[in-house]
Amino acid sequence: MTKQERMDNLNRLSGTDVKKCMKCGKCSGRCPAFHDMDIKPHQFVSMLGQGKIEELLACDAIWNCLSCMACVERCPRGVAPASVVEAVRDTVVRAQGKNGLKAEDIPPIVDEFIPQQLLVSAYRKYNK
Amino acid sequence: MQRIGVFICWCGSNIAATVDVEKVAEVIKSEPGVVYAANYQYMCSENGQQLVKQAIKEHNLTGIVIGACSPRMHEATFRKAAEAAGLNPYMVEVANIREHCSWIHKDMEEATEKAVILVRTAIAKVKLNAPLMAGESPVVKRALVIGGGIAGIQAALDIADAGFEVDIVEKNATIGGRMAQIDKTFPTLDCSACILTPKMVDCAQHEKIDILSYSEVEDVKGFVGNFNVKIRRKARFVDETKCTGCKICMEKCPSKKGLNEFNMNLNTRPAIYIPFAQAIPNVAVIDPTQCIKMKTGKCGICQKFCGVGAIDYEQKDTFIERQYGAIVVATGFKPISVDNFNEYGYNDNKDVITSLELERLMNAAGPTNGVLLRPSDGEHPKVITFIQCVGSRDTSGCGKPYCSKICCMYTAKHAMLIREKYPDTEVHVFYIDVRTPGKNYDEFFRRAVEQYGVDYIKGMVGKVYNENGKLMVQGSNLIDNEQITIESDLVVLAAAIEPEPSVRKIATLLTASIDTNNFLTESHAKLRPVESPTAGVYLAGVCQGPKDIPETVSQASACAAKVIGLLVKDKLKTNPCVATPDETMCNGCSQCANVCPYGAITYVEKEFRLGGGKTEIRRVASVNPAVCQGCGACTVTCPSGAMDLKGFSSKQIMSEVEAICKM
Amino acid sequence: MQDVSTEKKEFTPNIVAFCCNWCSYAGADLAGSSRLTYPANVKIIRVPCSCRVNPMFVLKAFQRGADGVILCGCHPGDCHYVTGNYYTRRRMALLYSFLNYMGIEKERTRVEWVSAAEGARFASVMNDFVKQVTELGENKRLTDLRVKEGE
Amino acid sequence: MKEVEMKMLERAKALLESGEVARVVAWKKGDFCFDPSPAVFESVEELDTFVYDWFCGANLSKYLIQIAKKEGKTAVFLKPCDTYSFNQLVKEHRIDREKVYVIAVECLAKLDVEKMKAKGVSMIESVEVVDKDVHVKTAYGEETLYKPDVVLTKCETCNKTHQAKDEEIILHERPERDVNRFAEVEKLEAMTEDERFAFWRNQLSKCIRCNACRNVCPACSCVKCVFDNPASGISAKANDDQFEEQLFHIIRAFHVAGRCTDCGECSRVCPQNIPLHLLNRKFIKDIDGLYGEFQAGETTEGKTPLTSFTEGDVEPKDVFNGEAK
Repeated sequence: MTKQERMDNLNRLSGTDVKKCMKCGKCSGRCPAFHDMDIKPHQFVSMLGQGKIEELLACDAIWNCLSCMACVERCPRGVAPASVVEAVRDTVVRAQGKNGLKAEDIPPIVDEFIPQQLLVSAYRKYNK
Repeated sequence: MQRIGVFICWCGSNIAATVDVEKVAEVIKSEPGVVYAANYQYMCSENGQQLVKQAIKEHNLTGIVIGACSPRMHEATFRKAAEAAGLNPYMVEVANIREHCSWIHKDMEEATEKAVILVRTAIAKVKLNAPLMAGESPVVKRALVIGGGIAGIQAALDIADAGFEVDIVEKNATIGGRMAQIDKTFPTLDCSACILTPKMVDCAQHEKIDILSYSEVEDVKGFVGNFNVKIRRKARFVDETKCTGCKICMEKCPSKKGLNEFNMNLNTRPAIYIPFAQAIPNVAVIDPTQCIKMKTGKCGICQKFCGVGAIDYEQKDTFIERQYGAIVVATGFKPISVDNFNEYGYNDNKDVITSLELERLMNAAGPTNGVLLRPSDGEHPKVITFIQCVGSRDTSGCGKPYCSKICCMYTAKHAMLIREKYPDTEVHVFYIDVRTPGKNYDEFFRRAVEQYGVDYIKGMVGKVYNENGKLMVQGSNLIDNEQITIESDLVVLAAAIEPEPSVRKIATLLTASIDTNNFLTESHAKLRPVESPTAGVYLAGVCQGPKDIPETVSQASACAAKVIGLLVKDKLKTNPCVATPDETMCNGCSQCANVCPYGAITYVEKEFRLGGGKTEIRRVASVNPAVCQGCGACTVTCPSGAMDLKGFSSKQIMSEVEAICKM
Repeated sequence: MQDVSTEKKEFTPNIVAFCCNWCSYAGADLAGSSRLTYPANVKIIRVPCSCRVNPMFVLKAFQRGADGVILCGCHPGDCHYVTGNYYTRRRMALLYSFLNYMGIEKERTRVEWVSAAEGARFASVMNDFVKQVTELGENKRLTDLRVKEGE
Repeated sequence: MKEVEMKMLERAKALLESGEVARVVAWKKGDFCFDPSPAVFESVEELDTFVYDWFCGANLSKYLIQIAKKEGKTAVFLKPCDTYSFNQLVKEHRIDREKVYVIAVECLAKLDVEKMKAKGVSMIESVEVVDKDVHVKTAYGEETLYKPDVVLTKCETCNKTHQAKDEEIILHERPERDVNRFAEVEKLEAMTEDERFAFWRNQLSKCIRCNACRNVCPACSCVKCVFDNPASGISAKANDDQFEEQLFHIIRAFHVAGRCTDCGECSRVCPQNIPLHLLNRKFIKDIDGLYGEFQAGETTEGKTPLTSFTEGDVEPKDVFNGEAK
């Protein structure tokens, strides 16, 4: 796949238009996992726009993103940074070709303290 | 019998090089109805025009066709020439054989053939032309200004200074508008009241200006030069002619819980009040929702104490009707509600305020007498964080998609003033972009940073929350690529501004167009920026788009110039190429009025003869020729074909089509 | 094959272009002032606004032997009369769709927005439209509608 | 239907007797059982010929343009589809709503005698409908037809409900059906240009310019029709000029676009059985698809799709790029 194709692919997967970003940084301003992300939410949007695909695919932030969607909720321009994160992560997971988390893995780890959001998020994250 | 004269121009070699002009004239000579055909080097020259005039007289021509350059160039020239020779100027048609023929074609034969067709087409049209007369309508030499803010005040003063009567209709109890609420103005930091209130006084004292405060426009009829406006004078329960503004009523009024709108509801006022010390007119008004007398029937204290007997609890709304030649809309703006932005916690924390509220907190006449104290506990805030672009540039649906334009500058102003007055205060500003186009604007902003040490942080705030009585402002610092949390005592939101909502009703009354953001649309974004597409209606201030005080004042003066230019005329010449209905065919179905952008079409009941001595009354369309601009939208909408456009009638256009297609 | 293509080349379509006075007619003027070329078989009728163009005019043109009809106006939002071309846009979208429903080739009809500054675009639009109609050949359908089957 | 007819007659009598209305617009008996015709009743005596049966398909709303102008109030019986035309005429100020008393009557789909004849039924003496069976008594005996086969074309895909009423006489509610009134339009759209052209050439070549479609159409109610007006540039006598001949139907369809309520009267009265409603329905379908669902005659106020717009409307060139369909 050419770089352009991969870029197009990520854009399509994310379903968001990174060109709409006005670089205000509100997404990163609210991100609860900000300090654990090596690439920050606003950088995801900017780097996809610039085609820095390699860096994105190699980052740790895709695993640290909580998928809480706070950035999506806050964005004044209707851009969805979390969807970009997710698109990158999906690309990585698909390249690995396996499901990281199967439905049957979930019941054993469920206890009363685990928030529903975490399970949804984990399933989003580790499954292709 | 039609006697058409045709004149083919060479335009030097511009036409003659590719079009055989002599041949064109020769061929056209034998067209039915053509009695004269000539060609000449430069038809638009003095000699060329002379040729036209002479031919009209000598050959008794009923219509002429000029085969020359674009009618956009010289149609007016030849119309004048025709008129000078005694031919109605609208009996002239121009065939564009230069821009649409000689200049775009290389082949002489082809171009000549096309030129003949173009001239024939013009002949076909001119045969159906009718002599048209420009109508006249009188001009009422009085202007109406809707809105008594700085825009309305400036426009009114300028118009009145030129010697014309002006009425200002202001919906509030006093003129002054938003500018009266502002503490200082950028970039000079002079006191807003000090520069505004003298102008308010000028208005009150000007013999040509009539201030109709506490009034609203109820209905508008008529058209440019001749508007008939119905104005509602709301009951203020105080006789304006008697009240001296002594304020004894305010002191004595036992109901003091009404929220003070002028102070952005930050404190309270009595039920009978004068909005602020310099109000014009300096006359009290009673808030019937707070007045004990009006709610329970008991009290009447103000009436008892009023030395001039101005209080009248029974007062009712009254209506007046006045005629105006021109109308200036200057309805202004309001800050948007920030309820949509939970993340900033405006509704949960008293110390999260909007910028306009801060203006009042810093104003010497404000609720804190100009001492900056935070609303929750009256303490001096030590750390103040400003958040810009709250609801501006927001396409998510919560805010407004446009830039509010003034926030960058007033935030810099606030930051600077605070740092100057309270040097021990820390001031942070979260910004996306700092926009400072304007004379001395960027210098002003840089002063805030460099001289006053205001901390500008490139980034946006994601959340404001309360932790142990401190406002935690969490946001991003994009330059340092970090997320920061600032412990603040006061948070100020630079809320977007939007047109004053009542402008929608006004726009409807005036048939003035309005955009999706409720800003009034100007006639041309560059060349007619202060005129509404509706003739005789002019736009000043934020009702047309976000702008600051200097721009508002410029626009208001521009409006005034336009209004004066209109009012000095005794009569207006109207475009004769207007729509006219054939009443005998009109269904009265209203379709045409639905598409008319100018509101030129109304309906009247008329009696028609049916034959056999019978008559019937039908509803038929009536076009006001002073308002119609001649677009023709109505002609196509009309199902019966009753509506037609003078100068571009259906028959004329069809005959052009036929002439072109006849090969 | 050879015959058909030469025959097509000889055919020069007759095109009627309705242009609004404020944008497209001025755009056509600019095309001329810029000495751009487009075929001579395009003939322009000036109307105050594209919204003045009655569907009857379009039909009349076809009936009288026009092979293509193009309607040009200001870009939506730039109408001199504020809203005229918005009505044009709806009317013509519906009319052209309807004509196509009647079996009239959709390539014969077109609406283009050309501003007073777009002289080059005016010329290229006309070149393109003429080419398109030339490929289509003579307009027979709108003059033929009532000829009975088999004739 | 007999019960409904009796109730209607009762009301008509009462209204005329009390003087509440000066006249009643309804249907009167024809020479045969299958040809009732619209009529104005001004006295109780005249009501002898009153009828309301399975053949009363005519839309009475257009008659009100003239009749309702007369002194006093006019009562009218309107079927669901007729009320749309009525509202549209009120919207266009052709009928003064205040002067009309609308009695909504049930319809349950009307029969098409031509379709019955085509089924081989002739010399019809009377008709009785029970559910989906049409029991026909003829001079030759009795026959039963399947009702959906013999209803008027306009009734086949009708789902309309009353949009205007001052009172109602409805004894049987008609269930909502799952019908696609655009099915035939879609069929045509799916054809090639050549096929469509051939289809319409075939159909329109049958036109004899009798003007029946125009005369019955409630939207075609101009004080003076463009086709009758020499100044319009398109008028001419039938067969005089090709243009008018060929394009009469196109222009007529365009003139009523956005105003046509799809009452189907044009096709019902066409002596040549040209499916004229398919012209109007194309406009309706395009309008629905391009500018949002719009049903003319639902209200008596507001603009039509052709007298309104949005800034983001589809571009004419994109109509063919799949956005329309």
